[in-house]
Amino acid sequence: MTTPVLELRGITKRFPGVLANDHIDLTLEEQEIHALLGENGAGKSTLMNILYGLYSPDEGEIYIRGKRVEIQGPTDAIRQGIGMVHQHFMLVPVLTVTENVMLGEEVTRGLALDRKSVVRRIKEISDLHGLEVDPHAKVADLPVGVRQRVEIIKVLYRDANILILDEPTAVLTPQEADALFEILQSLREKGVSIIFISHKLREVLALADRVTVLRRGRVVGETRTQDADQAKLAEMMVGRAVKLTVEKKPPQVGEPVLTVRGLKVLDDRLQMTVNGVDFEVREGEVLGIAGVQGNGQTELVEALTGLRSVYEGQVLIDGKDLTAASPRDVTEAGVAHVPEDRQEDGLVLSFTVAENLVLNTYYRPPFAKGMSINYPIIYETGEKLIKEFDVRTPSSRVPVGNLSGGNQQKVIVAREFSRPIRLLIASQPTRGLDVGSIEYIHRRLLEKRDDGVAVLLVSAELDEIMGLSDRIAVMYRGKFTAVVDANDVSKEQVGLMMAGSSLEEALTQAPGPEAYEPEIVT
Amino acid sequence: MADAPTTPSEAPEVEPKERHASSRLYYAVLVPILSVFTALVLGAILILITDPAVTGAWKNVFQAPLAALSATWESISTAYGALLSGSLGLVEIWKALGVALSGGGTEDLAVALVPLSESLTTSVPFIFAGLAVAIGFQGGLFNIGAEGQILVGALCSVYVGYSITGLPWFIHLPLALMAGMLGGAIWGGIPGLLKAYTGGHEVINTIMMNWIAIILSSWLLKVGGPMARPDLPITPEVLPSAQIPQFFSTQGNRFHAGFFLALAAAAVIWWLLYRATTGFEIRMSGANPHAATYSGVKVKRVWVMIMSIGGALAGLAGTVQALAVDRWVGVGFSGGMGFDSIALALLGRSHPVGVVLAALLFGTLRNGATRMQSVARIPIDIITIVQALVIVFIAAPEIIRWLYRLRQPAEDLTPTLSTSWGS
Amino acid sequence: MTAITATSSTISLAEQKERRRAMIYGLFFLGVAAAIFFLFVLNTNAELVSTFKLNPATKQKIVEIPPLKLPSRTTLIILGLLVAALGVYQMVRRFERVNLALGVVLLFFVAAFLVWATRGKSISLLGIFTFTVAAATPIGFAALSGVMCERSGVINIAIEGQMLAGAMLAVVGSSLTGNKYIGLAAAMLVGGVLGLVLAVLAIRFLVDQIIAGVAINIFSIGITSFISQRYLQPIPELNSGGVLPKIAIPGLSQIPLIGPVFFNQNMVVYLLFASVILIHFMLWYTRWGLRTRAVGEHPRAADTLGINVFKVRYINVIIGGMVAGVGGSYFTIGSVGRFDELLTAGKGFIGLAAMIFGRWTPLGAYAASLIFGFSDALQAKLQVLGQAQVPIPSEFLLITPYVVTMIVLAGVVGRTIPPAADGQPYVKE
Amino acid sequence: GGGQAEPTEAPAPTKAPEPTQAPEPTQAPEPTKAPEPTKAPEEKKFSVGMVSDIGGIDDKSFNQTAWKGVQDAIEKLGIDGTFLESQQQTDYEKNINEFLAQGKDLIITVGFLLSDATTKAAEANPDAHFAIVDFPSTAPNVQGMLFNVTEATFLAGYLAAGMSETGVVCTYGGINIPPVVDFMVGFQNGVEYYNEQKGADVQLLGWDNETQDGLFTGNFESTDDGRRFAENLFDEGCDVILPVAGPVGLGSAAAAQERGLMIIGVDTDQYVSAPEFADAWLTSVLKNMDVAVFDTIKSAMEGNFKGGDNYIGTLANNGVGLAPFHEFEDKVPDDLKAELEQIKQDIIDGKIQVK
Ligand SMILES: Nc1ncnc2c1ncn2[C@@H]1O[C@H](COP(=O)(O)OP(=O)(O)OP(=O)(O)O)[C@@H](O)[C@H]1O
Ligand SMILES: Nc1ncnc2c1ncn2[C@@H]1O[C@H](COP(=O)(O)OP(=O)(O)OP(=O)(O)O)[C@@H](O)[C@H]1O
Ligand SMILES: [Mg+2]
Ligand SMILES: [Mg+2]
Repeated sequence: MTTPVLELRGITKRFPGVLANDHIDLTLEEQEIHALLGENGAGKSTLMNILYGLYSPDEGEIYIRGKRVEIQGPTDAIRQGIGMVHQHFMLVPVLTVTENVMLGEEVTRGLALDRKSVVRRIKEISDLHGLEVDPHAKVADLPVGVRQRVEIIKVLYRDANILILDEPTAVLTPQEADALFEILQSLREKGVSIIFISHKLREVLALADRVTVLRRGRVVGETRTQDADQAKLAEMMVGRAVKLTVEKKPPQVGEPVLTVRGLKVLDDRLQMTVNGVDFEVREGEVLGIAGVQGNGQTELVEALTGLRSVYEGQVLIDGKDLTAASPRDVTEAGVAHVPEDRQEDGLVLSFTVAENLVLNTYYRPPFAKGMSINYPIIYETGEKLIKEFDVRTPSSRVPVGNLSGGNQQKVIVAREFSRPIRLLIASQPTRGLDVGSIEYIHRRLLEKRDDGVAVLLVSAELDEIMGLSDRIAVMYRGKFTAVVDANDVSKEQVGLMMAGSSLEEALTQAPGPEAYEPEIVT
Repeated sequence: MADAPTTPSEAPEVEPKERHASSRLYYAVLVPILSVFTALVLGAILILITDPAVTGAWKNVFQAPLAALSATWESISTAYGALLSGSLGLVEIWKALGVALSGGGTEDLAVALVPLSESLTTSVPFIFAGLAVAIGFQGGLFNIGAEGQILVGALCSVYVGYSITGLPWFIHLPLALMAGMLGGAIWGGIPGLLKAYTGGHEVINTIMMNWIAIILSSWLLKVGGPMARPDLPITPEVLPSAQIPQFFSTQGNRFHAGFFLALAAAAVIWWLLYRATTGFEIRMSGANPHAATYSGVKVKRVWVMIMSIGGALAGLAGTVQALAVDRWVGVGFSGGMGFDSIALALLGRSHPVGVVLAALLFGTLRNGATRMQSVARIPIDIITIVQALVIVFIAAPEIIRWLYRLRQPAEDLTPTLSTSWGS
Repeated sequence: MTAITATSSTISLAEQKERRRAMIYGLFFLGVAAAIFFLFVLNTNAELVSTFKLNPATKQKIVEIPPLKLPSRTTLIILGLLVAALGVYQMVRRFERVNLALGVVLLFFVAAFLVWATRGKSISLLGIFTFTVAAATPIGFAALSGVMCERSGVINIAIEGQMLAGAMLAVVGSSLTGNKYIGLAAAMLVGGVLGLVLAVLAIRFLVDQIIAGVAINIFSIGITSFISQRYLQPIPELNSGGVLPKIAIPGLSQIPLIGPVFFNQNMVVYLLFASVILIHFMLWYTRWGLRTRAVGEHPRAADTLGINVFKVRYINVIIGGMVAGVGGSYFTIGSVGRFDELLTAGKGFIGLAAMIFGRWTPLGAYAASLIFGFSDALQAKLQVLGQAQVPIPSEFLLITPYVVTMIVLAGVVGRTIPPAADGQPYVKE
Repeated sequence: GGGQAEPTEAPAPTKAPEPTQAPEPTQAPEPTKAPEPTKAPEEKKFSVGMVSDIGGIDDKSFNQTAWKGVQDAIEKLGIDGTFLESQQQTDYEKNINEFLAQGKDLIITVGFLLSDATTKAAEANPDAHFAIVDFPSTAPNVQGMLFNVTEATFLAGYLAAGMSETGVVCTYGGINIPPVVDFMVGFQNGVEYYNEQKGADVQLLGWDNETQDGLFTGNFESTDDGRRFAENLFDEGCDVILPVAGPVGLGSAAAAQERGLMIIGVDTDQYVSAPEFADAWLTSVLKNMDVAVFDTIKSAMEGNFKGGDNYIGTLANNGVGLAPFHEFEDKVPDDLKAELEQIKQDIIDGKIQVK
C-alpha cells in the first residue's frame, strides 16, 4: 500500500458546548474520490475547515504524503496543495472572474496587476479540464453553475492536488451536477485527490470510491462504495433505519385560494426577476415550485407576502385583491409564511422564544389591549406552543438565538401554524435541517394540506418538491417553464426543466416517472 | 417528535438561562462603574502630567521623593476634591445638618444643599437628551442630532413663552412645552424621513441638521432678527405664565419642577419601550428590521417615529432648560449637549433607568467641573475627555475585563446599531 | 398540466411608469426655465452687464485675459431658453441619460443665478474657482480618507477628530522644529495613530464602528482644547508654525485660468492631487487595491484565500487616518499657521458625504469635494455682492453646503451602493 | 507717529467720579456662607473671578483681552484672579453663583450675553461687586464697561480709504452681533467720510449700513475661513481688509501677507500679538478692554468701586484708538496722518458725529 496523500489522525475540535470533531481519523489515497457523509451538524464542515486551516484543531495531527504538517491558515493549506470549494461560495461578486481567481496569488508587473497573464492561465486551465468560463465576466452576472466552475479554477490555479468540495451539488440542477461529476472524474485522472461532502446518497454512490460517515463528531464507519447501498449509508448516518419518503393521502382539492395573474417583480438591482407568472393554488393541495436558486423564487414569495412591491400583475387571495397589500394585510388575510432565511426574516434572535412566537400577532388581543402589551399572556401562550410543537428550549424566556437551527425553525412553524390560516407559503422550510426535523416539518405541512389549507412550497431540494407536491411548477429565469401534475413527471424531467429545457424537450429527453425506481428504503 | 436525534449541544442548552441573568447584571452594573472609574483615573493622569508643579517635582524625585508624591497628591486631591465639593458638598451638608439639628437654623443647610441640587438641575436636560439618543439606539438609529433638536426645541418654546400674552399658566406653560416638543420632533423627524424614504444616513443628516439649526439660530437671534430683543441678540424673557417654577429661593439653588418632568418622561419611555406595542415594534426594528418588516411592522414609519420621538425628547431638554433655568435663548444655547447625550445613552445602555442614572452622574460631573475649573484651574475640557473614554470602555467592555481580569460573560448583549450607509 | 402563458396588455404598467417619470423630469426642467425667467430675467434691466474677471488679483503678472462681459438680460434669456429646450426635448423624446441632463440643467441654473447676481457689477470668476479648490482641499482629504477605510469595510467617522489632531500636531511640530515639513509629518503621524485606535477598537474589540468613531471625535475635541488651553495659550511660540509657501509649477502655472487655480498652490494641496491619483491607481491596478476591495466586499472569501483580512483593514484604516491627518494640516500650516479650537468646523463630515456622492472612488470623491467647495465659494461671493444684489440673508447662504449635503445623501444623483461589508466587523469563524 | 495711543499706558478715566455709595474698603463682603472648597489661603488677597461667555477664554477677542486685564492685575497688583469658562448659556448664572459662593471681591462678566445673569445676581446680592464688559451698568453694584469702537473704526475706515490703491476696501465679521457690527459700521462711516471729503469713490465690500448685513463667516473658529474670505475679497480688488472675527482674522493676515496687501487688526495691537504677519498689519483698532478691566480692578481694590456707573472707552480717554503703524510708518503719507489727527480731534470735540 502506498502512503496516502493525506492522513488525519485524532482530530478533535470543541466549540463552546459542542464537541464538533471527536478524535477523527481519515485517509485520502492518491487519485481517490472520497465522500464524507453525515447529518447536519455531524462535523463535516468543521473537519474540512480544520484541514484548510480556517479552524485550528484542539488535538490531532495532519500528514501529507507521510509528512507531518502544521496548517495555521489557508496560506499553509494552499502551500500544501490543498484547495477547497466552500459550502457557500467564496467569490467576490463585484470582481471579475480573473480578479477572483488571482486574489491572494496576484501576478504583478512592477506595481501593477498583470491581468493578461492570469487570463492566459485561466484559459489554459479551462481548456485542460473543460471548465468553460469568460475570464472577463463579473462574477455577480454569472449563474450558479458557472460560479462553481470559477471556484474550481481558483483551486487549480493554485496548483492544488487535494481538492475539497463541501456540498457542491446542493445548489445545482441534476444536469449541472452531472457536468460537475465529469469534471471531477477528469481531475482525478489528472492526478487530483478529492474529498467530497454530500447529503445525497445516490451521488455519493455514483461518484466516490470510498465513503467515511460521521455522526455527532465521530467516525462511525468507513466503506468502499462497491460494498454499500443507500439504505446502509442512511442507517450509518442516522444510527437507525430511516424512511426517506413521505406518505401522503390523495389531495381533496377545493376552491382556489391564491390566484396570481401576469405577475412581474423587480429585484434589488431592478432586474425583472419574476417576469410574467400565472398560477393558482387551491384548498387542500400543495403546489411545489421547483427551480435552481436565483430564478426568481425569492422575489415571487416576497411579492406574494407583501414584502416586495409588485411591478405588474395581480395577486388575489380568496378573490380579494392583495396586489399592493402590506405584509400585515397579507397576514390578516390568513396567509402564513415560513421565510426562506429564518434568522434574517423570521426571527429576532435577541428576543425571547415567547416574543418570537407572537412576532406577527403581538398587536392583537389577547396579546395586546389598546396600546399596551400583555406579557403574562404572551409567555403563557409561549409555554403552551413550546409544548405543543416540541420546541427544545430551557424556557420561553431564553433568547431564540440560543436555540439550535432545527428548534428555531420549529418556533417559526409553531407561530405560523398555530393560527387559523387559508394559505401557507413555505420557502425552503427544511434547509439546513437534519433528517428528524425534516420528517417532522413535512408531516406538519401535509397535515395542513389535509385540513384544507392551500400550500405553496418553494424548495431547491428536488426530493422535497417531488415528495410533497401535488402539482409542480418549474421556475426558470423568472418564468414558469411548466405547471404539471406531480405524478406526470419524473425527477430527471423536472431537473431538465430547472436547467432551462422546455416541457417538450424535458419529456422527450429524460425517462418519465414510470421508469423511475421507488426509492423507499427501510 | 420523541425520536428526534439528540445533538451534542443538547446538554449545555439548559445552562444559558442563569448565565444570561447573571451576565445582564454584570453588564448593567459592573462594567459602567469600572468604565467611569477608569476614565476618571486616566483623566487624573492627564491632569498630573500637564501640571508643571507635579512634573517639576518628579524631575527631582531622587532628591526629594516625598515632595514628588505630595505634589501628586496635592494636584489630584485639589482637582477631584473641588469636583466633589462642587457637585455634592456632602461634608458641608453634614456640618450644616449638625447646625440645623442643634437649633442653629436651617439657613446654612439651604446653602450647603446648593451644589447637590445644582447637580440635579444640571442633569435634567441630560435625562431628556440621553433618552432621545437611547430611543434611537433601541430602534437601530444613531441620533447625533440632539444638539440641533435641543436648540430648536428651546427656540420654539421660548417663542411661545414670550410672544403669547394674557394666557393663564396652566394653558401657556403646556403650550410652550408642546411647541418645544414639536420643534424638536420636526428637527429629528426630517433625518428620520430622509433615512426611511431616501436612504440618507441619519448620522450625517443629523449632523447637518445641527449646523443648520445653529446657523438659523444666529439669524433668528441677531439684533434686528425675528426673535431677538431690539438691543441684544437674545430672545426676550419668557413670561412668568410660561415659566417652569423653581422651588427654592436660596441664592444659586435653581432646582425646578422640570426634574420631575424628566423622571416622568423616563417612565413614559420605559413604558413605551417595554410595555407597549409601539416599543415592541421599535425594538424589533432595531434588532432585526427584516424580521420586523416580515411581521408586518412598517419599519420606515417606525424610523420616522423614533427620530421624531427622539427629537421631541431632545426638544424638551432645551425647552425645560429654557423655561425653568435660563428663561431666554441666545446663540450657543446647546453647546456640546449633543455629544454628552450619546455618552449618556451608551452609559445607560439605552435603558431609561440607566439613562437617568447616567444623567445624574454626568450632571454631577459637569457641575463639579465648574469648581474644579475655578479652584484647581483645570480646563473644563477634561470632562469631555473623560466622556470619550467612558464611551470607549462601555463600547469595548473587553478592555475593562482585561484591565480588571474579569471573567468573560456568557454572551455579549452589546446593542448593535445600523452600521452601514445603505438604506 | 401545461404552462400558462402571460397575456400582455397594450401599454404595460412599466411603460406607463417610465413615461410618468420622464414627464416629471421634463416638467422639472421647464420649472427651472420658468424660475430663470421669473426670478432673474424679469428682475434684470436690459442695459446691465455682468462682468466676470478671469485674472488673478495678485501682483505678479501672468498672461492677461480680458474679463468676460456678458449682457445680463440677454444671457439670462439664452440660458432660460436652453433649459426650456432641454425640458421640451425631455417631454417629447426623453433623454437616455436623464441624470446627465439634470446635471446640465442645474449647471445652467447656477450660471443664470451668477449672471443675475452680478448684473451691473463685476466679480472674479477665477476667484470663485480658487476659492473652490481651497475649500475642497480639506473636504477632499476627508473624503479620500473615507474611501481608504470604507473600501476595506471600516467606516471612519472619526475623520473630523483625526483632522483636528492633525491640525494641532502640524502646527506644534512645525513650531518646535521650525520645519513645516516636519509639521506635515507629525500631522500624518497623529492621524495614523488615531486611525490605529479606530482600527483596534473596530477590528480587535469589535466596537460598533460609528460609536468608536464618535468617541474618537469627542476625545480629539477634548484633548486638543485641553492642550490648547494648557500649552498653546500660555506659550504662543508653540502655536506659530508658519504657512507652507506656494509653489508655482513652472509652465503649468502660466496657463490662463487653470494655472492659477490648480498649479500655484502649496504642498498640502499638491499632496491631495497626488493622493487622489495615487489612490485611484492603487485601488484599481495593484495587488493592494484588489485585496482591499475584496476585503471590503467579502472578507470571508478573502480570508479563505490566505489574505489577512485584519492586516488589510489595519493598514487601510491607518493610512486613512494619515490622509485625514494631512488634511488637518491644511487648516494650520496649509492656511494660516496657527491652531485654534474646533477649527475643522465639520469639514470631516462633509467629506464623508463627498465620499458617498463620489461613490467610494477617489476621483469621484474629489469631484464631489469640488462641488461642495463650489457651493461654499458661491455663498461667499454672493455675500460680497451684498444684500442689494442678492436679497437673501447671509445665514441662508451659509446653510447651503449643509443642505446640499443632505440633498446629495438623499440620492438625487441616484442610489449609491457602498462596499458590501462596509461597517461590518469581521469575525473569524 | 501721530497721536496713537500707547496701549500699555493706562488711560485715566475722564474724571474720577465720586463713589455713589460708600464702599467698605478692602474688607470684602462677607462671603455668603461660602463652603470653603480648599484650605483657606494664608493671607486674604483681593480676589477677582471672571466669567467668560461661550466664546471661551481663548477667543483672541474680548474674553481673552479682558482676561489679560485680570492677568495684568495679578502680576502688578498681586490679586488673586481666576476665570470660569462658560460652555453653555446655562453656565452663566451657575458660574457667577460659583464665584459668589467663593466670596470673590469682584466678579467680572464678559459680554452682553451675560447681562441678564449679571443683573439677576447683582440684584440678589447687593453686597457683591460686579463689572461687565461690553454692557452698561444695570444695577447699583454693577459697573459697566463700554467702548465706542465706532470712533476708532471711523479713523480706520478713513485710513484704509486713503491707503487703498485699488479703491476697494473690505471687511467681514464672525457673527452678526452688536460688538462685531459696531466695528463694521464705523468703518463704513469712515470710508464714506473720506469719499465725501476727497470726492473719491472708494468702495467698501462686506458690509452695508443700509441693509445692516454683510459678509460673515458664521463662526469665530475657522481661521481657514478667514483666509478664504480674505482671498475672496482680494480677488474683487480689495487691498485693505478689516476682519472682525477674533482668531479668524489671522487667516486673513496670512492671505494679506502672501499677496502683499494690508490688514487692520482688532481689539489689541495685532502687530504685537501676531508678529508673524508683521509686514501686513497696517494698524489695529484698539479696544482696550484689558486696560479697562485692569483699572476697574485697581479702583475696586483701592475701595473706589464705581458701581452703577459706566466706564466708556472713547478716543478721548484712549479707551479705544488706533495702534501705531509700525512697519507702515513710512508708507502712510504725512498728509493722511495729519488728517487722521484732525479727525480724531474733531470726534473728541464732537465736531464729527460718529453714530
Ligand atoms: N463556529 C462555531 N461555533 C460554535 N459551534 C460551531 C461552530 N461551527 C460549527 N459549530 C457546531 O459544530 C457542529 C458541527 O458543525 P459542522 O458545520 O461541521 O456540521 P456539518 O456536518 O458540516 O453540517 P451540515 O451538513 O449542516 O453542513 C455543530 O453542532 C455546529 O453547531
Ligand atoms: N456560529 C456559532 N456560534 C455560536 N454558537 C453556535 C454557532 N453555530 C451553532 N451554534 C450553537 O451550537 C448549537 C448547535 O447548533 P446547530 O444549529 O448546529 O444544531 P444542530 O445540531 O444542527 O441542531 P438541529 O438539529 O436542531 O438543527 C446551538 O446551541 C447553537 O446555538
Ligand atoms: Mg457543513
Ligand atoms: Mg444545524
